[in-house]
Amino acid sequence: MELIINLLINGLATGMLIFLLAAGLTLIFGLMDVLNFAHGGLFAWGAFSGVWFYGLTNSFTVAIIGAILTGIVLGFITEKLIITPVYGNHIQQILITLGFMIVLSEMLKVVFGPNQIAAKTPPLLSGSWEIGDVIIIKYRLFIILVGILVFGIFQFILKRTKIGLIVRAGVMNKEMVQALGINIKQVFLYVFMVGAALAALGGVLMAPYSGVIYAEMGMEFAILAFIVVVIGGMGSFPGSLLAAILVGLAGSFMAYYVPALSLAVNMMLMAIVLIFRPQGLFTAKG
Amino acid sequence: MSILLKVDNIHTHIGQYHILQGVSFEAKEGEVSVLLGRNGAGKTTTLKTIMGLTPATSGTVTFLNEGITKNATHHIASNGIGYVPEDQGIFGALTVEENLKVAMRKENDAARERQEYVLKLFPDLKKYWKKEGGHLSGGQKQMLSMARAFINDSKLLLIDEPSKGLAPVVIEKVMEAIIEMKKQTTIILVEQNFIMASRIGDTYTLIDDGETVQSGQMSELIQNEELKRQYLGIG
Amino acid sequence: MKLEPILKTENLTIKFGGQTAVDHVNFTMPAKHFKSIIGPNGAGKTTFFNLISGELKPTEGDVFFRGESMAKYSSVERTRKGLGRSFQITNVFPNLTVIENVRLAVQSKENIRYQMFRHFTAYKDLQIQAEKLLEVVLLSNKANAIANQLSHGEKRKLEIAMLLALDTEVLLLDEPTAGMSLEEVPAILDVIKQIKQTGDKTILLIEHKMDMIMDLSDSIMVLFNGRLLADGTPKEIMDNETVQNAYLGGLYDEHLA
Amino acid sequence: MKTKFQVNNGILLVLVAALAVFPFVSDSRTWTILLTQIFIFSILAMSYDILLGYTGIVSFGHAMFFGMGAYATAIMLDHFEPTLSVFFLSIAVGMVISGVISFLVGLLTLRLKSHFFAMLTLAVSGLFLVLAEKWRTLTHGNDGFTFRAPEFFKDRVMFYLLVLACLVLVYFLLRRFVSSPLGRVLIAVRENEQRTKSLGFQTLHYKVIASMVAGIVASLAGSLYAISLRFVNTSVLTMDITLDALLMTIIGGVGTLIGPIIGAGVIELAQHYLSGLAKEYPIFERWIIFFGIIYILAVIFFPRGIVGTIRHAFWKRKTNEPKVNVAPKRKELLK
Repeated sequence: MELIINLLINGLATGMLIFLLAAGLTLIFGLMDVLNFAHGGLFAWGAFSGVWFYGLTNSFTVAIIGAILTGIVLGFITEKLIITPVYGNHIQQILITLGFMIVLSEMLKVVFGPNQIAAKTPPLLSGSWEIGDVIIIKYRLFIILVGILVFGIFQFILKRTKIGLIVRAGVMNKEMVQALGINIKQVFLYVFMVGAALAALGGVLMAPYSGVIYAEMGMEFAILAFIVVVIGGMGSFPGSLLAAILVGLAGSFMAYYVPALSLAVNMMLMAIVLIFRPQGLFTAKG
Repeated sequence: MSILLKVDNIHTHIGQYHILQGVSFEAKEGEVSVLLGRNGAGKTTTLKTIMGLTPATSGTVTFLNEGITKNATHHIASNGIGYVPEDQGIFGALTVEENLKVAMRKENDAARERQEYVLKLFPDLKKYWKKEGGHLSGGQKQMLSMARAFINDSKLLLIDEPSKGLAPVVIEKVMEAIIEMKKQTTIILVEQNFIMASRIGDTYTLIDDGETVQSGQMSELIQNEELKRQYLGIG
Repeated sequence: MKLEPILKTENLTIKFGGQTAVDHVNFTMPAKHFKSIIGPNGAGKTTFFNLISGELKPTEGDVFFRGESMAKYSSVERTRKGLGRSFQITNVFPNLTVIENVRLAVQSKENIRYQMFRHFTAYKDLQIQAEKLLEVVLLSNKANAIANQLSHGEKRKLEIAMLLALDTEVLLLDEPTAGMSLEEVPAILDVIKQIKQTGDKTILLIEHKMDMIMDLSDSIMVLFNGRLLADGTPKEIMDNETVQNAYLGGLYDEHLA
Repeated sequence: MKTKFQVNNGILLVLVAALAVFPFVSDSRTWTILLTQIFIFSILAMSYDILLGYTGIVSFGHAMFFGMGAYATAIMLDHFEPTLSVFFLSIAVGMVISGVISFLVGLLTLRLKSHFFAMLTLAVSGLFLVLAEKWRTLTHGNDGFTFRAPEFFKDRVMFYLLVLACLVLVYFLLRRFVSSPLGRVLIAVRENEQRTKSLGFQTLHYKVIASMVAGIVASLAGSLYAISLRFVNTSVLTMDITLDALLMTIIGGVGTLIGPIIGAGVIELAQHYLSGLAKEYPIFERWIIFFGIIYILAVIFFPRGIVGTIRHAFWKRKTNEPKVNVAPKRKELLK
């Protein structure tokens, strides 16, 4: 029983991290029709900058804020420099964002050195609680809570605020949103920056969770996020949460019971979804 | 009456196609100007060009004595031009309320007043206030789209074929609404249904093959059998 | 002798959301017949074509070609069976030459599909057929031009050449003169007349220019609000009051309400 | 008078002859090895061009076919006697496996839009990478293993000549392939898939065939690569290989076949010199950044690549006539 609970918590925590990455990806895809292959690079930058800020100030709060700011700045640069020139051309988008992914992850090595870096868990969040036989690692619970919080905030923004309404309307019909007097390009930029910030947040939270960070982690997690976005339905926000949890749990249980298949199971999940339900489990309504 | 919008010899390319090849006309304040012409003549593109959705490659569009040819769509809209596209452009997953809310740029008393006004004009919208736009009937979508364009302080409405695909009874309702809205604002209407066009239009502009062929008072066109036969396939 | 209909629809219907774009249309046409479809904007003409050619699946009803139900065939299979269509929007291969555009279509008709070892220029016959077709549509002088450098009217001609290359028994022509400048229209008319005169094609044409179809068509059918309003000889249609009203947009009475 | 075709072939023939005698006139071992490497990656890049340049498909999983060839050859030479016939057999085995896998993957995924396809190929090749890492009994995982190459290749020059022969053969076969009736349909798919369908071509079949041909040729490149190193590890399955192919194809010129060969030369040489420079300036250890930047700039500003740009310039000069045809005013006609 305690094993199941541990695997569950583990899977949920991983799922939430993937969700943070996938949420931005799916928003950007849904609104801008851009598949950002560089998204994982922003995640890795969040992790590295967060660890760097943490080392500097010894405050995890500063680390999180620093990572989010890094994400916002990189998001701004990416949208202006990389995405804007290739709106509407899918093949170019795919090619160029992948190229930028490489630049981002190589730049990490230039700035922070080519080696793995150890990441510490902040003292307040390290350790665990024991409830009977069940050991609950504090940090994992923290990640889950942050994930739920982020999901809640975003659901609120999307459903209840004017800007959320505009984003949802933009997903359905960009031209019409402009014809109602809204600067959709501005909205694109903000959404991209927010997506990048979410990815960076995922990165900084990931660092103490895995203990080490390395440049390639961006690509590894991006693949998981792609899988999640496909399974959840491109452009669907709740879909990406559900799929992220699914992938997180599948990974966690498989890693314990059938370790050889742990990565493969996600790919198979995606392949099955793509073949039988190419639009994903949820669809962003249009 | 003053000229609200002036379109002067606009040419528009979409991709490699030269769609508009010289469209000119004027819309006077308080009037309904109708763009006529057969399928593919360039009427819809003319509206889109005014809106900045397919910007003109040459020629000028002047609105309130200000050149808006190269302006971004959202600027043009916030300057006071409302757009009702051919497919109505309803946000399907948003409710009627939300559709109107997205459009409302300033939530002040004036806007609320206008909202009250359109809800009186289209009581159906009030009835289906919480219904998703995608589940409305064709006529209701048309009404919602018109309400949405009107709700801001739009000095000019561009309405693209409001009668398209609607049942005759509904067309009648839409027509009445346009006649009512005319009291408050200026309208440019694309319409292929000539009976409808001739009943509400003050002036007409005949477009064919992307070019203005003839403009004038609607009453003149009603008499001109030759023109109607040649360009509208009627008479 | 009664001619066996080559093309037939039974209760053909399609709904988009709440709207019925094509509403229980029943029509038949005999082989080698020339029929035009008219109707105001949004009457469902192009949608009707899409249903026949298989680009869209009907909500209800079926299309029959030579008595065979087409329901299970995709648009590709229908083309191969003999239902060829042209598009309202010009739809060619933009960066290939004119002759290559046509040759691809000829290649499809000749069923040369998966041959991957011989050079394509070795297929002299394809080239000759393609050149002949360019002659038919009066485009020989542009054979080596890149397709996207053609004028709009020339592209429409190219489109027709590609359709002819498929050598299908039925030709579905969707407004071949749409968006064309006035002086280009007669050339297209000539092309269509030439095809008609060879007498071995069944042609279904969507067109707005009434004067153009009057003397070409054997019969005319009128669509209005997705419904088949009338079907008859050009003269019958011209004299039909309901049609007049529909075109004038004055139909508020019991005819359709 | 000689046709353009004959002139081009003549130039190619001279070039090939020069390359063939090169190892006999130069005793630079470095150059022999470097050129061998360029030839191998030329084959890989050409195979990628079939996908990207001729059919208009972006695959991020091309490395898996390269890896399959490499592993097929390495494993077979390791398990059996390292003879020439085993070597050739292993090439065939790699090609068959690649053909079957690309057929299955293609059939399942090529129906999807470009986004999904690119993502899915990334995922599937990731799966093969994991498989190779976990199936240690066969692959020795990430550490890889060395193996003995056939006696015949002890002499680097022999191997050089074999690879050159393969390159020439593949080039001519692929050139014939793309200019066959089937190849024309591939180009049609790239230009306008919808239209190709409406002409009655089953475009999915063509895309599957293209991905099979690309996969099989990539597998050959992988087999040769394994021999050139006499070592294999999971790096042959990584994204880097796909990126190399992508970069070479784009820099050289998509849809030209000869472009990817030039691209392979440029990239391999640059890589060679930049990693040389890295000894003095550490920033060049990260030379891949420069490639990334060049690649991004190329996608935006130089999408035709080297060969494409040259050809376009020539073509433009030849047809230097005003393209805009002024539509006659029809007002006159009305009067």
